[in-house]
Amino acid sequence: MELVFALVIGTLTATGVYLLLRARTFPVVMGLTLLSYGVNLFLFSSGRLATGQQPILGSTENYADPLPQALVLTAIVIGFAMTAFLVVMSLRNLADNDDDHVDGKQPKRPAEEDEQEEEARGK
Amino acid sequence: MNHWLTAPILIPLLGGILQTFMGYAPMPLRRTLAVATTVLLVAASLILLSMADDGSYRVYAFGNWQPPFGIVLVLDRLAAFMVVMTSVLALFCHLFSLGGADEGNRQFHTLFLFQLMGLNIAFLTGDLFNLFVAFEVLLIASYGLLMHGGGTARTVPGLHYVVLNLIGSAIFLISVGMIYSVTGTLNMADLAVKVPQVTGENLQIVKAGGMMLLIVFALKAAILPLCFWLPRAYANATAPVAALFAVMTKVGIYAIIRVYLLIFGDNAGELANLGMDWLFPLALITLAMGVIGALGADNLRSLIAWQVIISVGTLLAPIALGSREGISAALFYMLSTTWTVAGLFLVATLIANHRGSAGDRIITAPKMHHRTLLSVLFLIGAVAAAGLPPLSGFFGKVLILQSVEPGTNMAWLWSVVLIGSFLTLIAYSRAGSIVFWRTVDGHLNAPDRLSGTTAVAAGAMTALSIVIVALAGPINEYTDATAAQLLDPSAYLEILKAPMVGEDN
Amino acid sequence: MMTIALYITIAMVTLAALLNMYRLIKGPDAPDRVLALDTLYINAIALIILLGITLGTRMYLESALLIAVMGFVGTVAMAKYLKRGSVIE
Amino acid sequence: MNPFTEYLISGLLLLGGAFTLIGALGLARLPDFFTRLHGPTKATTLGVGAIMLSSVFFFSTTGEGLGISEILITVFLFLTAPVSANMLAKSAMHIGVETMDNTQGQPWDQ
Amino acid sequence: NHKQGARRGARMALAVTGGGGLALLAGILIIGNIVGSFELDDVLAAGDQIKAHAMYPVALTLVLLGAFTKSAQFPFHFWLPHAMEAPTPVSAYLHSATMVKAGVFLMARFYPALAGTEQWFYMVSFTGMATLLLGAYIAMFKHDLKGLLAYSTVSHLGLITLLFGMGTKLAAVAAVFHIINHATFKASLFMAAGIIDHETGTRDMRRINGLWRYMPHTATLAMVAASSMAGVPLLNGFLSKEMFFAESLQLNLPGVIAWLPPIVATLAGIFAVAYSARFIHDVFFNGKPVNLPIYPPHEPPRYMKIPVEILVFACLMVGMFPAFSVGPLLYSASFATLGGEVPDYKLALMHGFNLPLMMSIAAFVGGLIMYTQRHKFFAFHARFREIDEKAVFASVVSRIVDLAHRFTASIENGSLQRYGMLLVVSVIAVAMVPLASLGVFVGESGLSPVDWPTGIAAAVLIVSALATAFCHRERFMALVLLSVVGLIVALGFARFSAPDLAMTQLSVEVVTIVLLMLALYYMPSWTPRDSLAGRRLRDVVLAAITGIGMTLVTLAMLTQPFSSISEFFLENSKSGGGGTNVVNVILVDFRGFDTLGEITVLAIAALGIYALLKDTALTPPPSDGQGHAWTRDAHPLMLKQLARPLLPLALMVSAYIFLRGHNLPGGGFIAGLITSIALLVQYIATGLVPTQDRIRFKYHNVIGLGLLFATIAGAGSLAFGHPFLTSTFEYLKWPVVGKFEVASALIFDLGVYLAVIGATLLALVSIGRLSPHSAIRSPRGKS
Amino acid sequence: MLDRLRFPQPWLSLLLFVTWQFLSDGVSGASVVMGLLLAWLIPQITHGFWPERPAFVKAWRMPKYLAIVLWDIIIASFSVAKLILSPRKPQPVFVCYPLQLEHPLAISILASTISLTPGTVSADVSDDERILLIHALDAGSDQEVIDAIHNRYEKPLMEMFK
Ligand code: NA
Ligand code: NA
Repeated sequence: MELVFALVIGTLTATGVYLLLRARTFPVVMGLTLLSYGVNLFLFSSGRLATGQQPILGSTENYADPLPQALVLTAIVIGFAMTAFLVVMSLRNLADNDDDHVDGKQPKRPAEEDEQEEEARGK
Repeated sequence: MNHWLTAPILIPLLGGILQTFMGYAPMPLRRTLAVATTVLLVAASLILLSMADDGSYRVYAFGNWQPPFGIVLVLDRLAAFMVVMTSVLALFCHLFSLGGADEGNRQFHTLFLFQLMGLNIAFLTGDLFNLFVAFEVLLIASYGLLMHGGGTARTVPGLHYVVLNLIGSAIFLISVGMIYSVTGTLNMADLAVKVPQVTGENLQIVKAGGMMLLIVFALKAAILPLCFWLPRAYANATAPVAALFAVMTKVGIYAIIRVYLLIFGDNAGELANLGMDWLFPLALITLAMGVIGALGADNLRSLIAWQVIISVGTLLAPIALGSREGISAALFYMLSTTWTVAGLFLVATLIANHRGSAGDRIITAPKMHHRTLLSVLFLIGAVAAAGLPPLSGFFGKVLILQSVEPGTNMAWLWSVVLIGSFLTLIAYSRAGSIVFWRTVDGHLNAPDRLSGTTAVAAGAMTALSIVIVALAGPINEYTDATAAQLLDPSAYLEILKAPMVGEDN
Repeated sequence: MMTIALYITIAMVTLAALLNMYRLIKGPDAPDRVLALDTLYINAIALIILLGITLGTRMYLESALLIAVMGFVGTVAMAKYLKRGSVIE
Repeated sequence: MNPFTEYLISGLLLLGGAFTLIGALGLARLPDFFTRLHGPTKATTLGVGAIMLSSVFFFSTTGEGLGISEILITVFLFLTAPVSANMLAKSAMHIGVETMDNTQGQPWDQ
Repeated sequence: NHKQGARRGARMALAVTGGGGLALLAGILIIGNIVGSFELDDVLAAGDQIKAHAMYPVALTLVLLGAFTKSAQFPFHFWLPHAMEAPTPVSAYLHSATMVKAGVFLMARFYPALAGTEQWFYMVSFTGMATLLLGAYIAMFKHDLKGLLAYSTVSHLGLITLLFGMGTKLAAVAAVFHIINHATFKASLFMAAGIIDHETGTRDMRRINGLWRYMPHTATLAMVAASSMAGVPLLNGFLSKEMFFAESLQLNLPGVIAWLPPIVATLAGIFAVAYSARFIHDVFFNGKPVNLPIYPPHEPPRYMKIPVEILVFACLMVGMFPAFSVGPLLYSASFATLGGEVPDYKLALMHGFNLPLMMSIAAFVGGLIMYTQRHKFFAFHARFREIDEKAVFASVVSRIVDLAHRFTASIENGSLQRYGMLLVVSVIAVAMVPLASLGVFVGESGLSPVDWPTGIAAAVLIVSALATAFCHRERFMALVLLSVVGLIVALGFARFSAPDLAMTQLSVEVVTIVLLMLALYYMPSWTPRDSLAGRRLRDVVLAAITGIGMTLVTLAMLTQPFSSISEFFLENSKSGGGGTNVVNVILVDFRGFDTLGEITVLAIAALGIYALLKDTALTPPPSDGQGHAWTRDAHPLMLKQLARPLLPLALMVSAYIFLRGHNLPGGGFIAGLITSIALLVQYIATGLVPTQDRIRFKYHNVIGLGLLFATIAGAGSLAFGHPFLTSTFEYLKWPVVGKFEVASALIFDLGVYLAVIGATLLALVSIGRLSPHSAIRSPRGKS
Repeated sequence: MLDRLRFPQPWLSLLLFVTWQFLSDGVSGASVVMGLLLAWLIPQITHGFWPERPAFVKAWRMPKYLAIVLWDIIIASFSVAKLILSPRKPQPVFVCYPLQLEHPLAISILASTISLTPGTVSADVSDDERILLIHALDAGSDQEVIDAIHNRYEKPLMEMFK
């Protein structure tokens, strides 16, 4: 189980990082979301994994570590606030520079690929 | 329990709440209340300073829960020092903002006060996760402030700032997870107790966590290679915001001092002085990069923004070496550079406002208005920042140079700092002589008047570097005492035994 | 006896979830994907209930309740985006 | 737990599971969007409903009181499922998704 | 432009002296470190210790660097003359005798501590010689009076430096003596030059001629002083110069080098006589003035001449009765310089007919010849293009600046992804080492078995995550996949005993979907391919490394035995916090301060978003990604009808979740999100205007109220002398109602509830208001 | 001011009160008090969103209707299941159903019913709310579908909403 959990966290982090390194705001937003999923699960698991041991007194015999759960709850809320702000920032960026590109200069070559692609999608 | 400790947090919080209700209240009223809050904050912080000066640790346990279980505030010399430094800075920035910078959308004062709340939590908290929360509070407020004032220029730098800090927050959480997963605690004092006992594979986990934490703080402190978000962001922010942000990098530095002297200090066994060997060279490279940036800057504000990075490098080098004198010197220099740079940001904005279309770009332009006053202010700021006699920057640098033991480190530190200062001097004299002296014919249309508040605020902020010189003795004594206190964390651990209300102890 | 039934049910629901995933990734059109997601949410309700039964606790029922109350909002938002663009106007 | 309730619960569970699975099958197998729409809106909803019912019985026997939450859940499901379907159908028609060649009458063409 | 030239000169002077100052500072600090004290006396006393120290060469070099720059020694000689043209304040700062001589005094001061070594000798004396010669040479070709004097000063400073360099005690005395003499005659000459400038309006010797006729008195004074500068007997300049010649002969140097000092000294003497002669002849005789700006020149007013007279008188006195006049002063000065035992020296007009005298005579004759033949020399000198140091300096600086600018621009290139990459790489760099040594580590607790539903769910999550990254350019699809991930994460929380987290995750998930849908409306519906293949590969590698790292840490972490402070929370939750949902009790009580900060963050974010969008105008695309125009019906009938009964039911559910939160899964935050979503449905179903007309409050105030409740709930305990956020709870028993609990923490949670509602709705509605269809663009609306 | 105290939507309040009693485990003094409070408070907030009262005339017929629908749902599910599992391709039809109901609530109840019951999903309502577009999964002709729906669901609804 631990290995599965570790792999999940690893994947979330990896995909998150990859998207973070994309040149547009929207992938970055998605990347951050994935990353924070991974981070929250990681922080959560720092109290170890438990099944059916919800820290509600009287509902079971022994309880999972409640502290990481509280921390993650805080982290989720803050993460949500941050995501919302970031999304709005990228909207603002779109309004100001009518483009959501944030990677310095735009490269020339791939843009042409896009045109062909756009043809293709124009069904 | 001493309720004063909560003042630097509750005052701006309540002030901020008040502002949220005043969405459509008349501006004068809002301003009065907002500034009143900041004034109160300054008073409170001075009281804390006088308390902390007795060299003891004061604990405030929220919810009356014994540490390490509840969240505690801890007041020591360092915390008081940071709080005072910040609140004084904030007061002048706030006054400056009344010159019109706070107009536009009506959230400026709210965000400003919440920002102060976040900063003060960061300086006072004794809990690692609460430090994270504090960072988030001050960051989210700073995002808003950074974007304050509209205009398209600050959007992209702002976006960079936000994204990088969001990644930073993620790293922070991961580090907390790693450290908690081994030590099972979050209270800094308790961590200082538990970390030395860590062994085996757990050691590696904590080590990784500690190093990643250092990266987070390095990002906040803008150490190379994590400093590139700063120049454009600061250079494009509205004056009072940029000036207030002079303290933002210091938060990172504060965190490094606090965490790496307390938790990973000399007593941390296998993890003693974690990461400091990385920090010293990085600090010097940062300093060098800052100088290069300053030389290459094409407008005053980015010149000053790079000055921020120069200061960071100058500050962290002695801290990384970790000697008592070094830390004391660093703190002295921190006070000086923070206020000086803030003053320069304000002055630069005034200059920009009086040079017509040229703004603060370092190019020839028609003779500006109020040249004498502004050039004098800029001269004072520049001399203090570049570290020339007779202003505070000079003493700070001399203290830092003196603090190093002879050896390779000394050779490196000295050559980088001194050559750096020389080049900075060139950068400032070039900028100054072009902006003020190299004028072309033609005159600016519609000379905009220099409003009293802004001029006074900027002047006072700059004059602080003279005040520091005047008070150099006492200040240096205080920083010495602070360094001594920091290097003996055993007393800090006593807070774990602090009596709660209702316990006879 | 009941345990076996429980396991079989869990198996069936999990399999259902996989089939939803298949449709979600295959598409071909956006509405197909959203429909699949919506169904996945409903399957999630089932899974949570089954978890509760397996663990013999009611502590997770409200999570299911939450999905039931709010799950469709996501679907509605997506659907409205697809045809109208502006979700709130 | 007496055998009757156990049979009942097991039956409901299996029924629910089966319907959920069938709904998903429909979603996966049926040829076009509109035909797929039928699976989830009916089978899955009912399937989950059945599982709810089994849960109600189960917990009423384990003495944790009669669970209204499950009922509430089912109610919400039955309220919302048609609306989701309706919204999706609208968006599908707007996009003009491919339909089975033998479908009669495609109003949004007119 | 003359003024700007002057400013460049000033900047150059600033840079040179400033740089020198820093070097000096460094040197002094090193010395201080060696001696262990910055008291001058201690330093002077510890001479041998310093010279013995390993750092001595460095220290000496730095100090001399400072001294040389300040006293304009070669190769830093160029700034001094320019400094004289600098804007008044700067030149006043630089040109004051102290500043110019500071370097020399410095050498005088540190003489006992640093002098007497090989390094000292070679560095100082050779610099001195070079300066002496160069200054004298250039002085001769200056047409500007002040220029001539300035370079002569440079030359004399060189002379003094050379004397200090020789390292003999007598040389030091001579140096001190010459400092005094030079000060007197040079000061009088500068004043004379000032007078002439003032009276004729120019300093150009090509125009100033035959002033003898117009101002004989001034001329006399100037001529005497100039003669002293040339080293004419009976004048003070002669005496110290004799001493200097004598010392130049006393040096015991190996081989041919032994001849260098005397020859250089004589040559310099020749130039000195030549330029002094020029000062006298070219100014006061040599025909008639050439169109002076002020004509005819007169004697200056009396008061202008008095100081000159005094100084010239001093020259004469010292020249004729040295022992009587300057003796005491010289002795004390030498004493100070040498730090004790002053050698016995004789101050007399004549030391007999000896080699030094021969040198003087040679210099005198040679000088006169050179002056008479000056046209040849001028012609010769004219062959060399005179380099303008200012231009050189300026171009050097601008090159540096340009270089720095390009370097900075190349690194700080405004690419978010580069900065992000640097951050990721830094993390990898620092975490690599410990994690590598960790390797694939499975701790003592070992691995627990995987139940296959969880396994399948995990697999689905992994696939969805990868798919999200893979087809992120297809934005809508990526979003759908992303919400699958979110859903499974929520299920995971439930699976691993965290019901509160599951609920939180689910509700946040829904709100996030709505948020992203609102945003996507304005954004391109798909991402063009920006980055090149190489770049993508790099990112994949980085991502993979971080992923593997996280996997390893998690694995190690999860399989290690563990104990935490949480026992305390489990034990005290009911007794101390009055609740059985430990997570909730932690949130509102044990760590309530975190939660206060958390809702503050939420509030600030919402206010910031509101501020950010207040005056933002966005034009959405007229059609979707495939180019279908948007449909007309904004508010479908069925949704509208559903929204109505849904609201009260949802509100009830949220009340239910809120009230049970303290003891069972739930709480203020989740309840708040349910309410927000229920209201969001109203917005989606019926639109902004109608909904806002029916919601009778401003979200700002709701946020404020929320924060206020939370703060007050916390501050309530202050009244009872308990710290902030101390919770109290009571089990009351009322007649009808029966037994129930009231907890202050519940008020705190109410604050959370309100803050969440206010923040969520303010944020989302602010985005919604961007829509061109929405009637209310102004913030005056009810939010 | 007094009208703030009354229950603007009594039916709703009753519903809420009863539901609350179920939600809070067991009827107790506390739950009654709380239930009353909510039953009063929530409508205060929400009745603004529900301007015209739902025009029920014969509300008591609702349970019967719901029972029919529930039964049909079960049947529907089986038939759909059969169809899904059977290899043969279905014969889908789009039916334009002429509405006789006027009240929008009634219409959407009908539409929901249709979506939940045998082989039909209501895809759209025309802007003038006169025509309901239905997608039948497997039907012979339009008319069958229309008649079935009209007799089984629309009639009872028409009686309830006059
Ligand atoms: Na002449
Ligand atoms: Na509590």
